[in-house]
Amino acid sequence: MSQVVNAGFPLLTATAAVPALGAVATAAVPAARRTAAKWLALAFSLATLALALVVLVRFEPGGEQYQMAESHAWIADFGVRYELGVDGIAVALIALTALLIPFIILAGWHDADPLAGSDSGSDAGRSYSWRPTQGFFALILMVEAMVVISFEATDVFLFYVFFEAMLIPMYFLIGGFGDRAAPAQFAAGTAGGGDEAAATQRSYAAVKFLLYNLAGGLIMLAAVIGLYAVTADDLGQGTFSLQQIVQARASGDLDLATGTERLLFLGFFFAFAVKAPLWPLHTWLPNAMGESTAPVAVLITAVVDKVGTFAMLRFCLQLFPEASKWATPAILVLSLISIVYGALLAVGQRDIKRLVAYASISHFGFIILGIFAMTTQGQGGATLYMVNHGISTAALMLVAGFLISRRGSRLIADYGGVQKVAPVLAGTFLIGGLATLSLPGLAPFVSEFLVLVGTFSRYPVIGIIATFGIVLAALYVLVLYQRTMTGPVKDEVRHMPDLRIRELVVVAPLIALLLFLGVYPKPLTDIVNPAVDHTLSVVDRHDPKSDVEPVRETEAAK
Amino acid sequence: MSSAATVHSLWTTAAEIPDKIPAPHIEYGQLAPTLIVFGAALVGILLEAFLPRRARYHAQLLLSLVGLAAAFAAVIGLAAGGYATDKARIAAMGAVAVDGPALFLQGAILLVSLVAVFTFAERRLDPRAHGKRVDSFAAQAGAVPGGAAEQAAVKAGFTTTEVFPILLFAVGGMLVFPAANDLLTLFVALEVFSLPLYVLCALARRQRLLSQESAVKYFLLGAFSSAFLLFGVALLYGYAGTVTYSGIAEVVDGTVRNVTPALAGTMGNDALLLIGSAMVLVGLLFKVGAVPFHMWTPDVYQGAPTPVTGFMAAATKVAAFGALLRLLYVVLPGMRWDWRPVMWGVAIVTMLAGAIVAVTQTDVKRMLAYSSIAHAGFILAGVLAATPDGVSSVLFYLAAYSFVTLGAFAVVTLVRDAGGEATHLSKWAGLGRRSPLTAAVFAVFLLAFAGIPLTSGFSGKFAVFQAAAGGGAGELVVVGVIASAIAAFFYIRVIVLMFFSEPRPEGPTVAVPSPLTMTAIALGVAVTVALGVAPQYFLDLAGQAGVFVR
Amino acid sequence: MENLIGLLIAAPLLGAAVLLCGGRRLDRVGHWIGCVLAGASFVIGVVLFAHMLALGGEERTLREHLFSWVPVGGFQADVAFQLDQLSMTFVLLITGVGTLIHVYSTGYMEHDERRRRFFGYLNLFLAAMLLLVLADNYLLLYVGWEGVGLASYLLIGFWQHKPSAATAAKKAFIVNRVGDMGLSIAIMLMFTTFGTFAFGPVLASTDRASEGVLTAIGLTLLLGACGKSAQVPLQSWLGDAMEGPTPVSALIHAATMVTAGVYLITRSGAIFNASPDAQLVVVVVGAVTLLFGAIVGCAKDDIKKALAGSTMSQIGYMILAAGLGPIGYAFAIMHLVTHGFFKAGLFLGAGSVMHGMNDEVDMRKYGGLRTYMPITFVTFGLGYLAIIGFPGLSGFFSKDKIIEAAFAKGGTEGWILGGVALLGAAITAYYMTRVMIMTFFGEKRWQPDAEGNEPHPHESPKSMTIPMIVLAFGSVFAGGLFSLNEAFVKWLEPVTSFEHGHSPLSAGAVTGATVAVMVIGVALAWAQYGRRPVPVAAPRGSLLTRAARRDLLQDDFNHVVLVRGGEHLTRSLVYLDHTVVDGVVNGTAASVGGLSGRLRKVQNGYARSYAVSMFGGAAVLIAATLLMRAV
Amino acid sequence: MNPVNYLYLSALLFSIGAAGVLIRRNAIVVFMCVELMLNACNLAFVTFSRLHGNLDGQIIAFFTMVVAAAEVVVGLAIIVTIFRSRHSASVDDASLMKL
Repeated sequence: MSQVVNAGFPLLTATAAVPALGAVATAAVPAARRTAAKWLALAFSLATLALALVVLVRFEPGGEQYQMAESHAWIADFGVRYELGVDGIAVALIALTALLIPFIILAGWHDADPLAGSDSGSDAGRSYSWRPTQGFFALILMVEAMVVISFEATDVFLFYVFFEAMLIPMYFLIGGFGDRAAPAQFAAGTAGGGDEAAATQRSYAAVKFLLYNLAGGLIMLAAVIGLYAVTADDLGQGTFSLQQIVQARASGDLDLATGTERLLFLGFFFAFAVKAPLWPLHTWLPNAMGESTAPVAVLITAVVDKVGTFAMLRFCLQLFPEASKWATPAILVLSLISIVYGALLAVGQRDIKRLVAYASISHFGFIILGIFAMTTQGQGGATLYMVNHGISTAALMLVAGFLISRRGSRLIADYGGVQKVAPVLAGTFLIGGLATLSLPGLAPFVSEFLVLVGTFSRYPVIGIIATFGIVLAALYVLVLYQRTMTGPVKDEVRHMPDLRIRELVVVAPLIALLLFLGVYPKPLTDIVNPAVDHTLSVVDRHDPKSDVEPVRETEAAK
Repeated sequence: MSSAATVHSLWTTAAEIPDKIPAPHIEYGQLAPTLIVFGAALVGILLEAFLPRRARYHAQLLLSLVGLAAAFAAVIGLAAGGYATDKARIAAMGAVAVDGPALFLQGAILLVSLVAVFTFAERRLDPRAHGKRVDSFAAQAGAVPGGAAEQAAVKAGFTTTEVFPILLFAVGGMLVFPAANDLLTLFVALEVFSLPLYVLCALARRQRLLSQESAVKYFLLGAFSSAFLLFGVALLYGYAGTVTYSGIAEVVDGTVRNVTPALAGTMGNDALLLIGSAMVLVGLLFKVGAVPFHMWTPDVYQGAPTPVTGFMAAATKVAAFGALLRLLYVVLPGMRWDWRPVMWGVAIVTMLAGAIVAVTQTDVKRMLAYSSIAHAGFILAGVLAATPDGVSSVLFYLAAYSFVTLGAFAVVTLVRDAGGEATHLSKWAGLGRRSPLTAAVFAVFLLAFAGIPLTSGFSGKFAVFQAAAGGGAGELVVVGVIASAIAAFFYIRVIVLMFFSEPRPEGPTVAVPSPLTMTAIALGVAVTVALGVAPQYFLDLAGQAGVFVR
Repeated sequence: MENLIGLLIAAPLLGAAVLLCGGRRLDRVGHWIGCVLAGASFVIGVVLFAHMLALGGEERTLREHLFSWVPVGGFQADVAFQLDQLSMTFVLLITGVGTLIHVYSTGYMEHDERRRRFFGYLNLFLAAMLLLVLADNYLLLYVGWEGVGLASYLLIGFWQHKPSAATAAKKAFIVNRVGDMGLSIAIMLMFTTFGTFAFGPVLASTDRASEGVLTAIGLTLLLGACGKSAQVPLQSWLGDAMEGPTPVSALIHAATMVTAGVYLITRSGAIFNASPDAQLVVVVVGAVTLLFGAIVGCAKDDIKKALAGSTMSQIGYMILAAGLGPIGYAFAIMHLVTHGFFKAGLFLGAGSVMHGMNDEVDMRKYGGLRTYMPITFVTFGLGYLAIIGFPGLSGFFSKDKIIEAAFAKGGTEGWILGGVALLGAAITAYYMTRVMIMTFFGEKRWQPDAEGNEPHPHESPKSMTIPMIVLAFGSVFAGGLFSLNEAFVKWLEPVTSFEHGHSPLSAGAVTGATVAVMVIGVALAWAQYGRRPVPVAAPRGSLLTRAARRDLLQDDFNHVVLVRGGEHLTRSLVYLDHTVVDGVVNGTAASVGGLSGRLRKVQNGYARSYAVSMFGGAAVLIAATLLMRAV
Repeated sequence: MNPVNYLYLSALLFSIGAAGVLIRRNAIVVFMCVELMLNACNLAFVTFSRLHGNLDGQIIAFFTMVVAAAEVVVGLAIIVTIFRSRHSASVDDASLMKL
């Protein structure tokens, strides 16, 4: 065990525990004190953010791989320890999570209020009366806690436990708190009975989400057990400690048969690919994001799904380097398909949220592409991409949510000319969109270009095909913007109010962050790079060298 | 003693004076748990006989609680006394084993029955009949349903307080079953805990036809299976010339010392051994509820009074699996290569069939019945590990599972409409909106069944699968995983129903239970979470208890 | 001095930030803020220019390194600027013309309630464009490259309530994205080839890379250039881009942004020099576009669209020149600058006309305007003379040189290119004369529009005329100034290596030819439009004319192949995703359900059948056990 | 005679009993068939006891009888109640619960 376990204040545990406590506390608030619950949740999420920032500051990029490590006995019989530790990648993602949750809470401020949406009609008011606000915010905090701890876990079992457990609160968030827009939309779509239809749609989405991910998780469970069995055979006593296994593999104490390693890898990867999601395991995402409220949708795609891609980096690659290399071609192709396919379907969507969902699928394609390109730029870019995609999608989706909450419909066709009546809303929406199409100067560009370069430098053809993604991205974003925001003003939107203060407070910081990370991503890259280098060294891949040694600046001058 | 001499002495010694017969040596201390329970049961009978009606309920309740608690204390005492580990021994002239698994399982059974007694004694749920509180048992089991006699009995406010002693008898049998160290004791114990269960099944207050039907089905099939078991015993006896586990094991391993010519003859005949053990297994697999011997389960679970169902589902499984473990690990380890493949098949079929059929169930109790079948499959996977890990993992799983089951059925008793318990799933729609707490608790149990991490279900499943993988049954793990994925579907379905669908206007109401049921449920939740979050202590317990005495 | 470079960009950027975030309270002063900051940038540019002149020809390259932008492994992108003669030229053009057009817009956009935003966008454009020309590496250039794309998107679609405008803006951005794709691939290629994408190292080490790679880089760069500079095959957006306010057309779609492609190629000269194949493609693209734009320009009745076609064609000249290599770069840039002057002037003139004509753009509804708006007429006329290459005016010098260089390419290539260039010159003269006549000569052809209010043509306010006058001066004298003992060429030489082309024809001959074809073109136009009145309703026209009106059917091609095809593809994919990919998932669930439904039938409620199953099970069990022993 | 024949007999009896359970409808008869199976077991026990020359088998036989008696008590009780409420002792009538 190379890491020094710091005996000091268990910062990482605290970072995960605070939101968990917050969840309990929020849930405990009496039903009448709804507003109190909201503020309490917000306070806890901010506290978490503070802790996350402390972690960010305390983390030394130059230091050893896993820092602020904690290690306690947990379930000796399973060879399981409560082992936490963060590398640069984890730190970045924890920061992202902690950062987004307060905005999500703010954005969802009224999503769980007992009364139905403004235009859902009276009957909707009755059947939607069951909206325990406390529950909503408690669940969000619970998800945050679980996500954070699965970013911190360096014990495969510990990670798995929370990787699976986080499905449950997510499930209730998706199934329990539908979009106020849904009824109107269905009233528009299917004549009448919209309310019921919406409810069924929603629970279908929730169940699909849960079963899909559960199936993935269970297959991973088999692999986890298999891993234990293997380690138990070779090391005498089974273990789940990531570092221990990595070291054992490096030192040759633990060498897996090729077949075994590949099977285990596939078991792990399947679960992560479902979570990420990677084509063709993506179909749960559009349903889930479409049916849930915008903040929850953000929670899914910007926070929870990141666990999948993160786990690919931390577990798939480090535990099974050989198998990872073996599977790389197939995975690259799949991610390529995701990129193009997701983008094309986004173009074809009629529903704003589903459009964003498919866009996300395309982006996850980029992330996975970057991870398995196995180059510094690729993986560094992928990590940045996780963060940036989180922020940009949050910005876009939340603004879309505000839009939807105004009109009460998710259909693109129901909008038009919003730009004239609500310029600020339209402006923020556009910026979110531009970030999504990774316009230079905004954060996502940096990561996307890094991924492309990283891929190109090893797999030129794949890199070029992936580049088509940027054209398609422009297509779906601008089409969306044109159809909703420009053109003659539709009567339904004529009296649409512009962004309110609360909503501005949500969006403005995100946009500022997008700009900052677009112009000066160095702080982030400095944190991430060492971790990426380490991963690559474990996988034992090195960046391809440039064909020619360029003339240095000095000579170039003359 | 050599056979010929025996047979001869049989006739000669019979004529002598009886006082020469050596009185059997019984270690009462080590058998205390069983004896206490049986004693309490007998006292219960006397109470029934001599106490006035109104006094009986409380007396019986007190008696059973005290008896079970005392028995549990005795188990703890024995365990503390080291009987679980180094001082493990065979008691009662080789009839009963006192060792780790036995004590662990007895402890589990006693705790479960203790909780079960709470649910038995619950009498706040049913609306008062003629101003008298009534429990979920028939006023007069003998009376024809809906007949004049029954109405009179209800009017008189009769209650079947006999259930308590009957329960105690069953518990007593269950205590012996996993500890039985010879086939005769095994058989007798089986009958001793089966017969009371048959009776209990027939005692429902509501829907008595179903209840009686379940009883008759359970009884006939049970008797049928026990006949198989007995014939198997006979064959094994014929094979080994003895019914003690150790004796048979020796013969199987061929390490037997004095081989009589007769024994030499039968020993050679493996057909006896194979067929015999197979038939004994049939008997046990029936009790376990493994496919294809499972078909009684859904009907009986559905028809029996829900408290009984809970008790049966929880305690019977523990006892039966205990006996199965002992048989396979103590008697038949020598022929592992014969029974393992067969049991593989059984385990796989059980896991899959249980999970798949449950998907389309519409009645909560039936659904739970099928889920219990699927779980039996998972446990079998652990049994098949054929390693000490396997034993301890199975013990742990049993402990975890029994409490979840008990809790789940306790919740089922709460959801009622005019016709008594509303067990049809459609009636559970929107329960989460009517009474979030109940729904949440039930959701916890369902998630535990589904094996979601941080619940006892996950720890247990993980332990069992891990043991199976360690024991070289990786394929079983894969099948198990698939089965759990399928199983997850219908647990989730219930949750969806409770939380995400509109409540029916004529939907059921959730009765407010007495502290008794509340404790039962609370205990269930507590154990579920505790074994989910911090299972280490119990795993240690099971680990220490993982060694059989021979 | 160097750290002024940052300020060049900072000033307009600040303006954009202030104006866009400032909110309504800035509405009244917003446009002045815009002008001031643009002007400030210009002043800084001039200061730097003076400083540069003071330096010797060699060390005239100023550098400023701000900070390390994206450092990941070998991938080191910096935010650093490089101001050499080439960039300087652009800086002056951009800021100068930009400032003028800012001023012009104060008048032109006076009655638009979103004027503040307009100036915000204009400033944003200036900043991005300056970043583009000042960057010292391709990635940073790419940022500016897409930045101007964004600005142009915003400005084309400025009148978003018009669906046509919104569509045009979207089209422009997406077509540009295709080009950008090329550019980004080029950057990746550079990175994998040289391990860097800073101008210095890359351009200095072209001799070390294989020609194949360089050709690939060159072609991908060209793709980028085509997108930005509206060259065939990515030219389709420019015509629609005229939906934007006229100052935008003048600044972005005539003077500056569209010439970014020329900048890119010139800047990457070293790469193209090392790859003849790439150069060949460049000249071909240039030549084709040259004709394409010219032909389209002849057919359009919309004054702005006609000018747009002309822009396309003129940039074709520049690309052609740039493709010629060292003999052409300087002239490409020179034509770029002069074109910046006179084309901006022309557009502003057109804007002034529209301003007076209730935003009427159809030239057939103009006529005889010279009396109504004399200043406009004069300035426009001067621009006209400049563009057709009337001897002594700017256009004459630059275009003449390009044609000469084209011949100098040598061989049949040279003859073909030279011929094309000459033909282009003729057509230019023709369509510009056409525009001139239809707008300012002949009798008035305008009628009351739908609301019945007759347009009252009038001269535009000072704020608009003054910039036009200034630009007119530029279009008259710039060319001559530059050509004084090849001042411009010498100025650029350190950056874009220059060598004299040796054309088979003598310089005099070329000039003569140029003038001749110009006269022919003018004459033709006069014959067709000057002598007899112009019909208000456009005649059906020849096949070519009709094709040309529709941008030579190139748009229709795009529509049918790309748009329709894309729609079909996406629609079918959506269907596929729902039925197949998702269908598999739901199918599995359904099949499990079905199996379950069938299996539960076994549970038929009859105790005896249960017993049967037990008995069967027992039998199987026993048989299996025996079998296990048997095998 | 060779005790093994008794084994065959017991096996036969057992099979007859089992067949009866599977075939007969009347609960009482079914139950009696079960009893028949138990007695088949007894026969096997005593035979083996004789074969091995130890008493265990015979003792077990006694136990079995007792158990069988107990089963009769419980079984008949249950069957009688269901008979009274349904006026039929047919096993097949008791099939309310299925699927």
